Amino acid sequence: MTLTMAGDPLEAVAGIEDGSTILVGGFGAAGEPVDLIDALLHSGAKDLTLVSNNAGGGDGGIALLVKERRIRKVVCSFPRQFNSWHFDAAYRAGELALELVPQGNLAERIRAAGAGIGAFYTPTGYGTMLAEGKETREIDGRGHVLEYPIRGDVALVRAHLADELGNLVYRKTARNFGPIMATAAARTIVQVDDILPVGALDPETIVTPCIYVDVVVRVDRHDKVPSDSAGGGQ
Amino acid sequence: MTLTMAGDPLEAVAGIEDGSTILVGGFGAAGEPVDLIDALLHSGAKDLTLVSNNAGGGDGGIALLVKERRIRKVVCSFPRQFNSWHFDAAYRAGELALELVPQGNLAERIRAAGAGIGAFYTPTGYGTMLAEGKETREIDGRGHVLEYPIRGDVALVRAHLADELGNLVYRKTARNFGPIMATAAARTIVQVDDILPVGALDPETIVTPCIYVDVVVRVDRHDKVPSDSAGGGQ
Amino acid sequence: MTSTGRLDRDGMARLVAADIPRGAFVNLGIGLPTTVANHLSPEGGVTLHTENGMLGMGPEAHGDEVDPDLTNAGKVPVTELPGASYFHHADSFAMMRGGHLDICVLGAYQVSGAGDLANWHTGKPGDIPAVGGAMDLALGAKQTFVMMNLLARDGSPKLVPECTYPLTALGCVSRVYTDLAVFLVEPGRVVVRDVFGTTFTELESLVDLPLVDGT
Amino acid sequence: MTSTGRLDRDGMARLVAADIPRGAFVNLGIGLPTTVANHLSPEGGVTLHTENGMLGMGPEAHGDEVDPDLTNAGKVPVTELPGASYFHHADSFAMMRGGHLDICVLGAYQVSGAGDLANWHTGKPGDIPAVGGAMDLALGAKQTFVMMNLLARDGSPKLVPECTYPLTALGCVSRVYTDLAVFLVEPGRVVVRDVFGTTFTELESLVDLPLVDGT
Repeated sequence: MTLTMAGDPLEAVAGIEDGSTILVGGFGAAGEPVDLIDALLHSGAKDLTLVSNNAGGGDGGIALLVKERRIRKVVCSFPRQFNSWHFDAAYRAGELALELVPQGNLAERIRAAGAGIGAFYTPTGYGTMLAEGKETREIDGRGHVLEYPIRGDVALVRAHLADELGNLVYRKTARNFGPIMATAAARTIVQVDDILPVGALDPETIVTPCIYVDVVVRVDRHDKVPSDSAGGGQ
Repeated sequence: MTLTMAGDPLEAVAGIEDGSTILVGGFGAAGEPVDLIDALLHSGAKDLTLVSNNAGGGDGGIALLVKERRIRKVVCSFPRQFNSWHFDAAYRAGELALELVPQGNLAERIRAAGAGIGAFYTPTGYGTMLAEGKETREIDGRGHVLEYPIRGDVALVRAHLADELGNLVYRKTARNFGPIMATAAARTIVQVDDILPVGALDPETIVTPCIYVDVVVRVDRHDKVPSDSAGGGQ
Repeated sequence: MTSTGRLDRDGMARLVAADIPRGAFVNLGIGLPTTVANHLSPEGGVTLHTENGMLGMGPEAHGDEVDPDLTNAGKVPVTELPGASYFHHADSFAMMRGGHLDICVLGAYQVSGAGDLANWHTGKPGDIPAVGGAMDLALGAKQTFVMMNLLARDGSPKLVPECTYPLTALGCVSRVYTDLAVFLVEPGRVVVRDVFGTTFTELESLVDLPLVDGT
Repeated sequence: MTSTGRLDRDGMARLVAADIPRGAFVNLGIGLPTTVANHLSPEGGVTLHTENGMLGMGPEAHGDEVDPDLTNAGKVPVTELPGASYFHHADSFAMMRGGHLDICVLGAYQVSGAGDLANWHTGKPGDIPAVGGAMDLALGAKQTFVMMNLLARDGSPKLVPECTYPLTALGCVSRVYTDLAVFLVEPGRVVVRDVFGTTFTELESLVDLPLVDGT
């Protein structure tokens, strides 16, 4: 319940144990906590279960965790992409388990974990191979599948700004999974572009209240955002 | 799918049919769409099911709908209050049905309706008289109750500002049930303090996207808000 | 409507765009459906949703407009229109799954006469599956339109009595826009609304389904 | 801790406040629990949640501070502290129900030795029930503290072998602060941590439960 301000990403991810389930935010590059993922790689943690929309592409970030066989299972909606060669190789070699989850079920299951929902019925997936073996029920004449929460030991999230209490705001579609993952992990570690004094964020606009945040680390952006929208405040 | 800008509250609530289920926002006076409720009273609609956190107090608003026996059933978490004499009288006379719902289940069931969730398991209420007759299940060693969505034919919501597309922002704790009720009704009617041009609301701060809004009506505030926080923008 | 020639991809996109009513909220799937946006005029008041968390999406971004924090569901940089809003993934999929979008447009491997859709997985051994938001979109919108060529590369029809590819969702498709015809999938029947460079009789011989002539 | 006198309401509130750790996120129920806020210092870094949609709630508002859009769960006008945030009711109850609050403090009609709570309904015929957020709060917080007088007006103990009033939630209470003693509700036993103006032996005669002396 006390916020830690980490000096660098390596300090931020310190203590992540082998065998942990890690929720990693981002949709493609937008909102991906790249520096936290790199730090996780350097930390040496292994036998990880990764929960993320994608399973990495190219030769950096999540793809390197996959290449180094630090991940034993991926829970995601869209592992295959044009440059997912490390995922493809590990999966085809039988060295990486995959739980493929429809994107909306992934989001709702993560939310359910954060919101204390034991399980929920959804029409998504009903009658498809992704519902095989799952409990089903007809509700109002429509087939539904019973889905359970997805909890993390750790969430790695990227936000735009934090205040010194750990309240967060995001930028544009980089918001994506961050706000729900922050609620669903025992420990939420957040990479931000900047940290502002308490009171600098408008209380009406805070997306992730500080109660969900355990560790914050400031990392300068490597990429360029258009100058008219890079603003400090909201 | 086309937004209507109503000239006054009576026009805004026109067409609400007898027997409708009406979701009414507000927690006490904060966020209560008082002018829409008054207009509903004048409209003459009857045999209504009311879904709201409270069941009215004093001699105005919801309490008058109750007094006039326009409501046949109330679904709420907290009907009894120091000045709920009209509710108390109607209920004791057996002329008003009550479905008492724990506040969190009320909120989550309304959200479920808007989010396309067929039903969900929650620990809240397990083992109590409010779960009598409901399906239960043990999940991870904890008792859960199965709860179903609450949908409205109409939602009456009060927000702070709308833009001309129907995007909404709220003020402080007046936000309460508005954002979820707006998602859960076939027709969402919103009373706002002011209507701004498109683009005047920061896209990062919009709480209710315009897709959820069908009718907007501007009504000057009757009450006074502190001058340092009555601002037009966000 | 009948036409002298088979529609090209652009022609199909133009036709879908023309059928989207004024003021509709629409999600355009990755690939061919994305091109429908090129034929929507600002005056039409159609609002685009992208499942990665935005309503009011603008055209693709170029040059200095490119913002790494602003992409569509295909991870392509896009722009923001006035009146746009952002939300997180659970809220975005709640919008889709709760039935709030008027129309979604998807590509397909196969559509059945009952409106079943197969568009996410070939089912071939060795193929790595990826589903994304396809199952949520197909079921969530008030109407699901499919855009595809009527015939696969091997000449077999993609409008079928029953899908042989793994299913995306049951009974979700209401219209199929193809290069040769537009099909309305109605309860118990499939109506041919338009033909392009072909005839109703020729379609009947191409497709292994009873068709109703609505041209 | 032992004390020479029975605690008054203010003394109970002071004791609860002193037991709330630095940096905790806390919800204070309506009535007696609300008064705990008077004994929390700004330096303690305790953040108050109110279930009607706010984290970082400040003290009661007076005079020009009163804002009809800013109230607590008891519908009393309150103020906003720096670093506060607002959210809608589903998000607010998700915060409670998801186990994110460290402590909630509630009043009670009865608490059982197993930590069952009864605090929302007398169960008398003719009484109109109202539950509000009591069931969500009791189950949702990491720890649920109860504040109450140990004896009802008729002299019967409110710490009981089994609740006779309608239940709020099963096995949720971990501590009971009363005017005569503080009880720790642990698996299989109830420990008396402090007594006020009484003795452990006297408590044993007042309460129809086996007690463990932890004073």
